[in-house]
Amino acid sequence: MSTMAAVAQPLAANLVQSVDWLAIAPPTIAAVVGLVVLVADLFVGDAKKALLGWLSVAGLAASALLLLPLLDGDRSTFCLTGDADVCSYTADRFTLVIQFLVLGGALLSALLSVTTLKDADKGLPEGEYWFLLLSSAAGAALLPASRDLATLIVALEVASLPAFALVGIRHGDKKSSEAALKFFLSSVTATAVSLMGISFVYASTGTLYLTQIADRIQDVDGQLHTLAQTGVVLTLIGFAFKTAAVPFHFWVPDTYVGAPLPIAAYLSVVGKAVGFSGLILITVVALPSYADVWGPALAVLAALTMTVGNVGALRQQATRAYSAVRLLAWSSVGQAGYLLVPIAAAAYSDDAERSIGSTVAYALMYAAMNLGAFAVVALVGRTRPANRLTDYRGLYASNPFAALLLAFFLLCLAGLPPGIIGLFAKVTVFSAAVDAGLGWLAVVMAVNVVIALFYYLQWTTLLFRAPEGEPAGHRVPAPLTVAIALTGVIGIALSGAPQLVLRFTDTGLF
Amino acid sequence: MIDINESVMQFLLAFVVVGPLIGAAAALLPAPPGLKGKSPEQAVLRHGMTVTGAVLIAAVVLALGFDHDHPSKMQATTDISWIPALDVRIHLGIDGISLPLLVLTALLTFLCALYSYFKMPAGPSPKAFVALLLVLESGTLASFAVLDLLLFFLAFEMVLIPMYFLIARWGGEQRTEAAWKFILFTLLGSVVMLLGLLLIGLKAGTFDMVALATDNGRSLTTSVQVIAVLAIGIGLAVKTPMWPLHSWLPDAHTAAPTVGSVLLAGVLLKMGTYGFVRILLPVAPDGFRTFAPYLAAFAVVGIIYGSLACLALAKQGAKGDLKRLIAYSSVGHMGFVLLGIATMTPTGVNGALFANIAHGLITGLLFFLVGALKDRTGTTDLDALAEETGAALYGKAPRLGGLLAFAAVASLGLPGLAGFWGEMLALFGAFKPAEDLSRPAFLTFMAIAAFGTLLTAAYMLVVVRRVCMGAVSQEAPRLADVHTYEFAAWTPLVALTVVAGLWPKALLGLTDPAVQQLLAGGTR
Amino acid sequence: MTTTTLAVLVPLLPFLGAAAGLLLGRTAPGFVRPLAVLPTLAALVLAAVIAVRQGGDQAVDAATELTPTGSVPIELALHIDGFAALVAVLVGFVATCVQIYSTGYLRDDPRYPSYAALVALFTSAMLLVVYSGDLIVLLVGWEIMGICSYFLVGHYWETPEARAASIKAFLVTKLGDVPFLIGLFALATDAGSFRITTVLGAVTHGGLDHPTLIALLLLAGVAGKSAQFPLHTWLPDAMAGPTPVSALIHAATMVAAGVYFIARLLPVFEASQAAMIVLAVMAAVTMVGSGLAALAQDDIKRVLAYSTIGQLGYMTGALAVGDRGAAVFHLLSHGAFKALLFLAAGVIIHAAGTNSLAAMSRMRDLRARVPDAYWTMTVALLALAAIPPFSGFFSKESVLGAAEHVATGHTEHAPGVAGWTILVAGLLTALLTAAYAMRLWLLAFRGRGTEAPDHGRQPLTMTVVLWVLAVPSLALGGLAYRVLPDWFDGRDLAPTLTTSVLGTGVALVGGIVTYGAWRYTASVAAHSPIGAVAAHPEGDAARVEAEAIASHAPAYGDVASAPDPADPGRLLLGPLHRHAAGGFHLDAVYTALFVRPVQAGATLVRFLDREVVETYVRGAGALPRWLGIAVRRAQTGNLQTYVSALLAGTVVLAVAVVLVATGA
Amino acid sequence: MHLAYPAVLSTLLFCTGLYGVLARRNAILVLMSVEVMLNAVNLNLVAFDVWLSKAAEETLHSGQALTLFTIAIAAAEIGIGLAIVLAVHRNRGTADIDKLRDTAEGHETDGPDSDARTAEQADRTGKAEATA
Repeated sequence: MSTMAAVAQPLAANLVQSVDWLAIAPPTIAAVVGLVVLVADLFVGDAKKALLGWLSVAGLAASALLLLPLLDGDRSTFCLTGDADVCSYTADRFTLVIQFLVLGGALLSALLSVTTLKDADKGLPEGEYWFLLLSSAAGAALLPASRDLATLIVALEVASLPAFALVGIRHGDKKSSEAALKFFLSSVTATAVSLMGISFVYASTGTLYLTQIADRIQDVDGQLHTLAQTGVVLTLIGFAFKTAAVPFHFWVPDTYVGAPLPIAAYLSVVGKAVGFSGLILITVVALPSYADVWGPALAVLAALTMTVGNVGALRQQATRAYSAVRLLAWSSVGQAGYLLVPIAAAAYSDDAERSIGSTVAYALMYAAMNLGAFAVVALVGRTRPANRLTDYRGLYASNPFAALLLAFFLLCLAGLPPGIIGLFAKVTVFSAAVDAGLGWLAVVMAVNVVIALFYYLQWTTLLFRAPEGEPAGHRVPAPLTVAIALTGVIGIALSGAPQLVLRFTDTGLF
Repeated sequence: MIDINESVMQFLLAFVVVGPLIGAAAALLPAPPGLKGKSPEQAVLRHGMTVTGAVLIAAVVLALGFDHDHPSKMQATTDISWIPALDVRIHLGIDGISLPLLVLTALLTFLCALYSYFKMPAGPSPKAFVALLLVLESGTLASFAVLDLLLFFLAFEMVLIPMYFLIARWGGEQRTEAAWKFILFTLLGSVVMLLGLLLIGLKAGTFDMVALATDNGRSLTTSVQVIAVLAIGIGLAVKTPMWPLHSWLPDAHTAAPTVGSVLLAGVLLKMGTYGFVRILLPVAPDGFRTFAPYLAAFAVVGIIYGSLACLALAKQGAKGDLKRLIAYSSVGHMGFVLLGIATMTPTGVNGALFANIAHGLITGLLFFLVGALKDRTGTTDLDALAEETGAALYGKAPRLGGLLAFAAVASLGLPGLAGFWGEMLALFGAFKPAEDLSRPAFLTFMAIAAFGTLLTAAYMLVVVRRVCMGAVSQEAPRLADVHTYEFAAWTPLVALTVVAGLWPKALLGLTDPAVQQLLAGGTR
Repeated sequence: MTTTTLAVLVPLLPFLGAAAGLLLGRTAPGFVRPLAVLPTLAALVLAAVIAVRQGGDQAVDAATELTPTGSVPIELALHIDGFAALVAVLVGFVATCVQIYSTGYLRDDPRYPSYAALVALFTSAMLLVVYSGDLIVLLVGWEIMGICSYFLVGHYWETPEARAASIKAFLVTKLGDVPFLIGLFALATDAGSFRITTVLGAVTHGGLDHPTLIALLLLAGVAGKSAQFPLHTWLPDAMAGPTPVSALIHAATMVAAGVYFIARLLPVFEASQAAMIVLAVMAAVTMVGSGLAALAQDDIKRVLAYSTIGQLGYMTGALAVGDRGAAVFHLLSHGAFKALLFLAAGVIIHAAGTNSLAAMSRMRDLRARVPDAYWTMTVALLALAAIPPFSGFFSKESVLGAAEHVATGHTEHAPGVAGWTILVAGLLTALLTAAYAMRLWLLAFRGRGTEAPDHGRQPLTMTVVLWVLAVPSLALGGLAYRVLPDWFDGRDLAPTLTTSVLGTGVALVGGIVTYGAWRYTASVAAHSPIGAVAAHPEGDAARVEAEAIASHAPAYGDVASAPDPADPGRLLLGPLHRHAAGGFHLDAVYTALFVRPVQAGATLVRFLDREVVETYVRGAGALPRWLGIAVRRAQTGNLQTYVSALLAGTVVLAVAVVLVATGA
Repeated sequence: MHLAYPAVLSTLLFCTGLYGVLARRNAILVLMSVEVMLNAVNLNLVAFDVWLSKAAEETLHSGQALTLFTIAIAAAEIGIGLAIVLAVHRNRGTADIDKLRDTAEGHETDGPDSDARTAEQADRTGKAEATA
């Protein structure tokens, strides 16, 4: 991120690039606060390490608040001196919503991390932890705004590299380092493949700017045509990996189980947001003319992903260690399938932005509910670190509110009332698929909703069953309460007025 | 009858739909100081009774305030936008078709609350029981009062979770598998229905039922209508249940507690058939016309299949469970309803709606009685009850035996009781179906269905013979006869069955104009 | 009070009486007896007043809409012509007699309140059928009668015969009612209304497009209800119910409803020649078959049951030849003397402690024990055998006269062949009727052997009713045959010379032959003891009868016949006796035709449901489970497999996309 | 020089890197092969940039800019990759990828130590709670 700041110094008078500081404020603030935390860590004694935590949370909150002034109109910066409308960074409605999702997700993960760090008391290095989290958040916030492949790849890497470190941050733990290695190697391979794809696309179009690619890729001549097509597919791989689409999902369960819980939550929400926003930028912005190429590919990927995700979650034994986190991992793979459906539908329907809107709406709902679920899992994990599903038996007796809210979150993810927002989010995805004429995909999704309900409801019934043995009293620390309460309020508010989230389905995003 | 101004009617309807939800939330809270009652359980059960009672009173006042001269006009309508993005509007309203179902649901739920106030089903906390019951009531009432396709889907799904928990937590043996089969089967059906609803909503441009009904499928191409009817039809058929998709019903009924069975049979099955009449008939008539013969065929097979399954269960030594038998009889009765709808004639649809209400009353009563029998003898297994000559309920508990005989006779469709008019009109509709449906096919369906009534009579009377009659030995222990609270819960059902039987105009007067307009495409 | 309000009150009063009886049966037992008898009595009086007011001229018509149905509305309609008025009087009269008789018959039976209420409900249903002007309202009354007969036949539900007979009675009548309903639909669709007047109007203008089919469908329902040939097997078994029930339902009223219905809608049947011929053949077969069967029965009530089927055959025969006046005339007279026969049989069973004729023929001077029953039964048997001057003679002669009238060429109403079949069958049945009447009389009252047990005098209420019923059996025919035509549609009911001489002669021959056979076999009776007597003779009549019915099958091995060599019937029938006793094995035919296929279907459905449908559902459940196991097994934990899967996926995707883009 | 030579070379390099990732046991060698793949992409980018700038009149040389970025990213990746491999080696005593099977799905029984680990962490949080 520091390289970005260096470029801003004026090299020569006429080469001064007017930088719209307000537009790039959110990612920059996150990065700067990250640096401040890294430096402050040296001076802060062990006693006041918690201060770093609250500083990072404040930093994230500030960068989220900075989105508000950008709401009025589309602003873009780092544009070409030649023609001003080809820019690297645009803060349009799509960017703002994804940045809000990313920063909100990071904020909630930070709240979970505060408790985890306090419980680990010196088991985890606070300074590095917060620095890595903030820098990953900054990278993730940068990605939706980037409008050229270079910034896109850099943002992707800035979001991913700190994540590898965060996954492996528990030094003594074998599982953590193993998970980190798996995540690292898979991700790096995917990025290499993606870069190869970008090089082919660059070869066939001669530019990296998405809008220019969109124009030039249409009139690619003869033998470059197959090169362009392979380039398109290979580029998609990197981002499909990040959203954990099927052939690239193997890392998800191992990583989430190995990683500390807040990081698993962070990856499941922000990691996926990075993935599908990258996919949207490439497919809808960069390559609308190749819709018949990436349309069916994404549709097949979506169908496979949701089926494998749900079916994988179906067979979890409730007695294995970390089975709760593993179930949430598989469920996040399944949910990624639902996220991909509208993108695939965008290829077929005439109004691509409407169907993209339903991905965004679904992602917002998914983020809130998933983080809520992770918060409650973190809460239970504090007294029963093995986090088996059987540990949730009779949670209602010991902690009624947490149990009720977890039930609400799970039913929202399943898409059944009382989770009304979950239901309507799924309805928008269904309607995007039906509108695009992808009947078979809608039917596959219908079957998946039923399979998903099985394990979500199995867990919910477990909560309300009579607890054997005396119910362990869960004392809920402050940050966890805030996190659970926040996600709960968001869920219930959205259930009351789904329009707040669903309005993205009928407004122009780009 | 009595005229109430429109805004009060609107409030009443809104209260009927939302009231139980608020009640459910209140049920979870600890009892307020004033209404402590003897114990928290008793307080919460009383709370359940008061809320369902209030909803029943509101429903009855709605019925009285309803303008009986124009039942085809949508009354007590509220129409506020909720989700403009999906074009979902909270559009409530009742007409001749939905009013009887609304009142029936309110009545049955109140009777269930009354019954469980005195006889709490075995299982954990009654607080959760009352909350779930109220959410279930709100879901069912919403499904009848709502006039927006997506809200209908929302209500359709709102009943799944409460009924799942009612079966899984308070049910009898094998309750978990039965609950799973119930919820997964119905959910698959309802999600497929969602696809159909979306197809119609997107192609026609609006989700509003009234607008779609007046448009009568003119803006939908026939191929779209066919796909939509197929998708929605499957979802509704699972819920009805239509023959091949029925296998969840017997398990759910055998495992559900008495109150659960009454509500499942009395109310939840009606949502499916109501969906056929309110959505498929007016909105996609051409699509429905292509499927009408197949629907009628499946319905008729359902009648014969249900009756034969009951006969197999009622046979000596077949170890048949009485609740399972009544569940299969519901498959049979619902077959008549579907046959009535498939004829696409005012007579047939009137018959279907009447049979709906009648089945709700009679099967509700039957399940109450079988539940009482299970409480007294501890089993509903026919062979255990009736050793070899019969359980001689006439001797051991004459009033209970008499009521069981009355319910069985009403269920087999004795004219003069509610069961007859629905089936008769359905058959009469099938005798002369809509003009472009093949007459010979429907004549054979009618003949087979009429033969089905004979089979229904056969197994019902075999049940009466094996349960009520029998060589009673003098020293046989007399069972406790009907208690007062049981009488309180059952007399409304008995009375309504007789009144509906002797004075069918009470219901048909309401539904006929509405159905005429619905089938004529809302032009009148 | 206009005639319409009176007419509405006639079915309403017994209904209210029944409802009151059911509700406060157990709480206020004191009221039960008056509540049973008074409403029926009031209904009788009102029916008589209406009959007088109507007097056979213009039919009383009134209707209000019961309910809209979407196509053909159903009206609560009244249509009282001469037939309706008189049949209503008969129903009221017999019902009152039975209610009074039942107070004595079921004196200390705990279930009397529900019994009385059901009989009252039955009476109101029958009156509804008689007065109703709308076919569907008629069907309502029709089926309520069926269900009341089910409950009343099942009154002694402790005995296995009663349990089986009640369900059989209802199912066989319901089997008939299914085509009946379809026939009503066809009528309503062609005529455009369920009103009888409109239907008859439509028939006169030739509105029915295929009357034969409609007539045959309606005929099935009538055959079921009036126990005619194909669907009559339920009536003999229904004798397992109490005797007053048999007297009311299975002699005078319900079984007559079918005949009354055809009489009401005769033009519909006359519209198709084929239907009339089928009706005639059905009547003929019924008459002759039941006559033979009656001769072979051992249970006194089963003899009377088969006799009822035979007499109903006469009535349908009269309808087959197009003379509904004769049919209703025979219906009225038969209603009176058959009810008397049943009630007297009840008294005899109570006195003798058994219902088996073989046992009674071994009791000496049983007639001294029950003198009232003896004399009234003799009168009734003479009326049954159509010996002049008893009422049976006049009504049966009017039927034979009508048949002879058509047979000799006046075929405007019915084909000649129908006339001939009815005439021949009628005469043959007259012979058989006289035979089994004589046999019953001889075996019951001319028994030899041990002294008949003496259980004191019969209750007064029962004996009074017998004498009240004896009056019409004796006098109705003689007085009424001149007066009745102006109630009916005017055709002369006087007995014609040829048929009366032939009929009476044949009857006398039948009687004398049976007497001869009895003289011959009576000597054998002395040394072949047989018979079982009820356990509690001192109990009330109902208890004695219940035990008699229950003990007949174990004692004699068969509920119908008894291995009694001294039985003249056995001698007369010879080889035919075994088949006749078992009702010509029609039950076995029905079991093979209907019951066994349905049970096979039931087992098939159970197999289908458990194996086929369940396997689909369980299979659908298992598929995700197998996929789940496969997916989890793919998660080996080895990084190399993950990355290779990733790259393999990439390659597959790239190749597929390139192929799709170039190919498509 | 015709464009085909560098393109073919980079594809070959990419495939060797790929082979290295898939076949090698030792984590460090896998890291090296990933670097080879990234360098193959760099070569590709530079080659295309030169080929394109020859054709187009004025160009932004974005290909070479992206190469710079990729090199920076590769450096960062190697940093973190080696750190992770070191951690794995310290925890497990070996860097052999095939041994890393703890978090596998089918892994039925959990290692005893992981329970010990979680149990010990449980009481610490219990203590922490008590003190808070």
